Amino acid sequence: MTQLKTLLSRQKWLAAAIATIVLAALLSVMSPVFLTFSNFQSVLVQASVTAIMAIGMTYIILSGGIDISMGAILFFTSALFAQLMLDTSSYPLAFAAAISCATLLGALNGALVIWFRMSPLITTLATYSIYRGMAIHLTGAQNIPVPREMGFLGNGRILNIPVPIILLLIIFVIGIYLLNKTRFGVFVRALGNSQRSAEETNLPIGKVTITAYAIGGFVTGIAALVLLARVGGLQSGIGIGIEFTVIAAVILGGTKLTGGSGTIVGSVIGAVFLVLIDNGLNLMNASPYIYDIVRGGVLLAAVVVDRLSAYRAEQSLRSQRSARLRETAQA
Amino acid sequence: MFRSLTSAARLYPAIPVIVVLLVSFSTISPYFLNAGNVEAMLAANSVVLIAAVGMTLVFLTGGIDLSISTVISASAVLSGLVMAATDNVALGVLTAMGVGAGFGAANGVLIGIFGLTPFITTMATQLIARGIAFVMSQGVAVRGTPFWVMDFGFWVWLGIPAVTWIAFGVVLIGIAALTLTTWGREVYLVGSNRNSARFTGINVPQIEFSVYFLSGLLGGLAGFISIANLGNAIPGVGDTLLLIIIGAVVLGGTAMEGGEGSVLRTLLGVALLSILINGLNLIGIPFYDQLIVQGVLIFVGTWLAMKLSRRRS
Amino acid sequence: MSQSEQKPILQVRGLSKAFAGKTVVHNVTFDLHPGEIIALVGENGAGKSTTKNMLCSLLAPSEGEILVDGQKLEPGIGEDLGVSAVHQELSLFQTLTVAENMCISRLPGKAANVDWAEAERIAAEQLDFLGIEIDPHVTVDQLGSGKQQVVEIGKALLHAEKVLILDEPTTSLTAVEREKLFNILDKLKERGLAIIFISHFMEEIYRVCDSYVVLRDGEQVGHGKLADVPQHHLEEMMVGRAIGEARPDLSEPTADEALRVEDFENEDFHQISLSVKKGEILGIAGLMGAGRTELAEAIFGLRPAKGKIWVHGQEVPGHNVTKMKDRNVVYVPEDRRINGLFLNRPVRENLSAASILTFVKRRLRGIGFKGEKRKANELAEEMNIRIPHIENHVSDLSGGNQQKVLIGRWLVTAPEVIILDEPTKGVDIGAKFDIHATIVRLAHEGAGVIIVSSDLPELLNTAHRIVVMRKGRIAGEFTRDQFDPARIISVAASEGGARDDAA
Amino acid sequence: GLSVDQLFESRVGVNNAIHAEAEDRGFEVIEVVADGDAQAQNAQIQSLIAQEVDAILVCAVDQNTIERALIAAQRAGIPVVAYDRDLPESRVVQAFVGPDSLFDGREAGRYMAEALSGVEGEVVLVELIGALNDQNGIDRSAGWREEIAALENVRIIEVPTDWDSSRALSGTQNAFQQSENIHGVFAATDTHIPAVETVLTDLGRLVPIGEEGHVVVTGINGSNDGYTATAAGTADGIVVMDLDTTGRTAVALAVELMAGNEVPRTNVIPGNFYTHDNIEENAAMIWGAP
Ligand SMILES: Nc1ncnc2c1ncn2[C@@H]1O[C@H](COP(=O)(O)OP(=O)(O)OP(=O)(O)O)[C@@H](O)[C@H]1O
Ligand SMILES: Nc1ncnc2c1ncn2[C@@H]1O[C@H](COP(=O)(O)OP(=O)(O)OP(=O)(O)O)[C@@H](O)[C@H]1O
Ligand SMILES: [Mg+2]
Ligand SMILES: [Mg+2]
Repeated sequence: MTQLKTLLSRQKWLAAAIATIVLAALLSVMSPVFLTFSNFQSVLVQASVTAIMAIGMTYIILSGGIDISMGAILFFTSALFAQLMLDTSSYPLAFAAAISCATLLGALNGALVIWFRMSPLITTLATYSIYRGMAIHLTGAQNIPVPREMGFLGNGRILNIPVPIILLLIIFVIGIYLLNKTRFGVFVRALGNSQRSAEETNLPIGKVTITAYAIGGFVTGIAALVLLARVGGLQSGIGIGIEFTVIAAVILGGTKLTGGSGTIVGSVIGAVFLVLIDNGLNLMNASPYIYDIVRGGVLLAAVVVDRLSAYRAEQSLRSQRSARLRETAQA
Repeated sequence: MFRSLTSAARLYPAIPVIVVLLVSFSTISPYFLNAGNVEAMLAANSVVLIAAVGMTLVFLTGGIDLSISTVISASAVLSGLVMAATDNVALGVLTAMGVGAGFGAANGVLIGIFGLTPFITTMATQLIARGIAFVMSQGVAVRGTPFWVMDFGFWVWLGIPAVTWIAFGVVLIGIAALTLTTWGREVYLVGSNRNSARFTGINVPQIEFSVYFLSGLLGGLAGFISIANLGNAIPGVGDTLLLIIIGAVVLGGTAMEGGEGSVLRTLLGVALLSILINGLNLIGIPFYDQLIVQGVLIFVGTWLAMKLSRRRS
Repeated sequence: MSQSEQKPILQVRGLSKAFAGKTVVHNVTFDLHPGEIIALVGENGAGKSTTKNMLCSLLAPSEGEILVDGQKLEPGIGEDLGVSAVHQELSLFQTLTVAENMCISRLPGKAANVDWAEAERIAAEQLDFLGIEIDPHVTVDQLGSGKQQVVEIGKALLHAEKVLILDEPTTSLTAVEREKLFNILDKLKERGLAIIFISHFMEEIYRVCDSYVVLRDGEQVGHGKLADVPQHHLEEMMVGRAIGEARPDLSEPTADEALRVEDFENEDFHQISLSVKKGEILGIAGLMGAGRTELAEAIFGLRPAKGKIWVHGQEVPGHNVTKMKDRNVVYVPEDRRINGLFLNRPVRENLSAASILTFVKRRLRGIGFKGEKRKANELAEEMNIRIPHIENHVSDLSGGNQQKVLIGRWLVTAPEVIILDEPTKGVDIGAKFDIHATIVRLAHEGAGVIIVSSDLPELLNTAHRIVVMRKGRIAGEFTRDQFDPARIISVAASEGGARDDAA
Repeated sequence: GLSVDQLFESRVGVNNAIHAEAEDRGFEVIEVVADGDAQAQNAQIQSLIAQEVDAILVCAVDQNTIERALIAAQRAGIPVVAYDRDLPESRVVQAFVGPDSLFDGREAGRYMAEALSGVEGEVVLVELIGALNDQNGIDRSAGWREEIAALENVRIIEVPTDWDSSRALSGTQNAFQQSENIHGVFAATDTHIPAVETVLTDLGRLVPIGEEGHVVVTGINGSNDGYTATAAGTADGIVVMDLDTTGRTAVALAVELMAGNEVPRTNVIPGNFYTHDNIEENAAMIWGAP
């Protein structure tokens, strides 16, 4: 038990995992279909877009930044892809353009933050407006359908596993590797710890920051294509506002908003948690008016659980230490 | 004279940007300084200004209040319902402020006293407030606002609408409270370094509680003002305001990290943003290109502001 | 004399630096040879850290040039040329592990596949060399500030191939660890490393250094062999005037008790009972991690603890910070940047922070800050705080001046019991003298004083009585006539010293 | 002066018609977009008044909260025409032109009720509701429900979408998890139909009309999404709004008002219901058709 508590204080994402399990247990009592395999799969598919983006956002937040413009990048990327498909019908061109454009827009955020030494919040607030304007400018607020076979990205299956889940898994594995096994990963975590120390240690702050934001852009590009494929076509304003859900997923997963500590696993769990709330509400056929209230309530419960578990873990660490102290005193 | 002008520009870097915008817009569009246009601009931004003062307080302690936008909606709806039922304006004001204060207090207790993270906590209360606004109104505008309230929205004194005077009043009180009282000083100190504040014997939970409480209270007031502006209470009134409020505060030069900024700066930030949006509308460029120009100007404005204030120290 | 015939490894020529038009370092010129340790000394704000920053290529000089082994030092390439530094304010990453921190600028393995096992081995080896037991797996935020300083030193040593710069490396170390460090420096010197050593402790300088450079207000006012200058002469060069023998007169304590704690206990200390009389100065000595800071914080109500506490003979039930402050008990924390100062606020606000209500004249209680500026200016002058303007942010001050701001803040509250934790950390000799004088004056005026310090001479100099803590317990007590540095250290260090880390 | 609540496909369709008609008649159009913010729309209308426009065409963010600004227009003697979204309570608006959302909803509902009248036992339907604060969305749902009531044993799963396709998507997905035998889906906007298709594909239930296991899908709007799905037979039918006529009528009404003539207060342009069988031959009538 005490070991569990110690673990809790170290691995901050465990709290989110526990909250998710508790919520899942509750839902399975309330709704008989909750615990079916197909619902499980469906929840994961629904979470995939947020989760993929949350992985990218984790890098950005870890490095001490934030990206409010992610939703706008998603919108612009989708618009660009749909428009290019409409105009040229060339998949390679559209894919390459969309993904590289998303990466570039992300990198641009990072570059602006670094070059102009501006707060990430205001920078990405500004680019949010710019990217969104660019997207509407591009399409004139029209809906653009995408070809049917695009649907493969949204609901195709490989080895009977839905493609979005596969994509999520791939990005998840790469994400974890990048963060824990590469030089870049350590630099990201270091940067979020202390900008001053990073300067004094001569870390390549500019490169690391720009890369972190570029990763955020890149995964947003992938998420955009998945979402586009699932929704079936471009809609004006698609993705706008999703950044708050993504940030919430990351923070719920135990990443500090100020940077420096956090995990990819946590962010993915956070995304699943958020989807579970809606899944439960849909399954229970709840009145549409109370959705937000329940969402808010559950979110609140999750932070309280998180806080309580941190508190308990701290307490147990304390009692362990004082016990050790008393032992040496007697010796 | 020139020196004091330049030093003001350094302290309040938004000022030169505002001056440039004012001059260029009024040259390009003859309607820009038209009384009707100015009045409309002032009235429409009073809600944002009041809420932004609340957000400034929270930012100064290093927190964030995402719920302020939908607290505006919830208090507007509930106040609208009460006024429709009783036809009593005073009761309506009380309800609006009460609802705002209630949400503020909830945020304050959760964040200040229990130490929850502001971002997620206020995101949760944001959803709850939004839900309440929609449940209570069943999604549609609450009608039956007493005539007096709507009429109040029309009052203009010295060329400035009454609702804007109220917002200015809030700004003045905010400035006074922050610069003249011990409480204000402690708000800055807590934001500058929570640990140091605790070690200095400042009651950190109390200060944090107070800023979220006030932010909620101001959200409530803003909700009521929105009824006066619009004539009716609608459940979605605050939804679109969050980014504008945050943008205005940050644009004014109050940092989200805490300890730095002021209400006066926020006033300038709101002024800058609203002049920008209004002017772009008048010039007649399409909506989406306005978004792009807005973004660029927000960035350039903040950057210039930062340049100027950096040179000061 | 073979050194000066050798080619110098570091040549500093006419180095100057100005911030916003104000020159803080001017025309510094010296050579450094392999195997030489040079002391860079000067008062707080003299420009030592700024010089260091230029030498390790963090700051670009306004004028002058630096040659490392004949190669010109360009911004950002210090480490590539084999220059590395221990910074005054630690530059560690709190949530990274010790190994990650130590190896971060030169990670073993490929960029895309870091060899963590190797990194841990390197870190462990280095820590072993430094003779301290730290688990390379733990994150740095779990270490005390002393151990953090050791990690920082280890990190710098890993990359110092030619030149190592140490900026006040011993401020968080106790006598035992200091001695360990000096032995290591001796070894490194034999290996031919050139070292620049910045410190305010004269004994240390004479213990480890060969030559010196003295800065005063950014000017280089002296340079030569240490063996040629007596200590008082060096001090005079730094301060620019003759300074007297720093031995303050201690008054006799009264019989009244100012503060008393009984059976204090929590997870960091065990069964602590002690008391201070009015007019008495009680020193608390101990190794790092002995629990002194925790005890001091608990007494001031910042940490939960079981036990009883009396102030002026009256018990304080359920004591907390507010209650202690109301009874004129104050605490000056150890880590000024983390727990003390408001770095992005003006000096004025930092000085008045603890006593806003009494600091200024008010017509209406709680409204207006009339006279705050004047009083802050007076206080700054009284404390000899060097600032261009009272409205400057505290972060613009040099370390020692920051410390004075912190102490000044609490002194204006007219404390009756004052607990100081490492009060002269990073403070120059002149300022230290001032602070000691202030402490002694407070005792004269009847305050009870507790000083927690790792600087033993400081305690020997100012305390009436010294209590030694070891592993959270009181291990010994010495009255003034029993003072004996060797015995105090042995009581503090017996049974192998510090607590384990990795809780 | 053209005051728009928000930009999306069908709104842009009407706006284009307004621009075209106004140009034909030699007027200049000043277009302002409130981006969903009622306060902003108020301010924008007042600045249109300040610019002394000849007439104001307005699609309100919220029908009940625009009166203030419109009263100012009335005082300035500027005629006001509401389009797309009616302002029934307004004392200022002199004419309205737009869809009859109740009617449109009924059309879609009647078809679905007939198509499913033969089903034995409980009929389970998914209703993708528009934004909870949009009268058109509310009316479409209400009209649909009126006709659905003809079915005896019916259960409706409500899915709020806020006009957002990704929410429609996950909502539909969850609805299908909840109930195995769903017989029909009603989309308050047919732009959600591709999302419904995605879910049906996921479950392997995307069966064309007339075959066993077909899920009845109807929607309202007339977008390309709806057209394509109906033409392909995965959706049964859509109610198509006549955007061009709406826009042109709006301008025509404004011109009449400017000339001081009387015009009818309410001018509804009901939608036309097209099914799989007749949609392709009527493609010219459908604004979203390619
Ligand atoms: N970034 C900066 N901007 C402006 N002034 C600065 C800056 N950094 C340092 N200074 C000023 O330069 C002078 C020298 O500071 P420095 O830190 O080099 O002193 P120091 O000799 O290291 O003092 P200490 O012994 O207290 O550490 C001080 O007066 C300080 O206020
Ligand atoms: N073994 C340990 N486990 C956990 N935390 C520790 C340990 N040792 C020290 N700390 C923490 O590190 C901080 C400062 O420790 P540090 O080693 O600097 O103590 P010190 O000030 O040198 O000695 P003392 O504790 O005697 O004052 C304290 O907050 C303490 O809680
Ligand atoms: Mg220094
Ligand atoms: Mg200590």
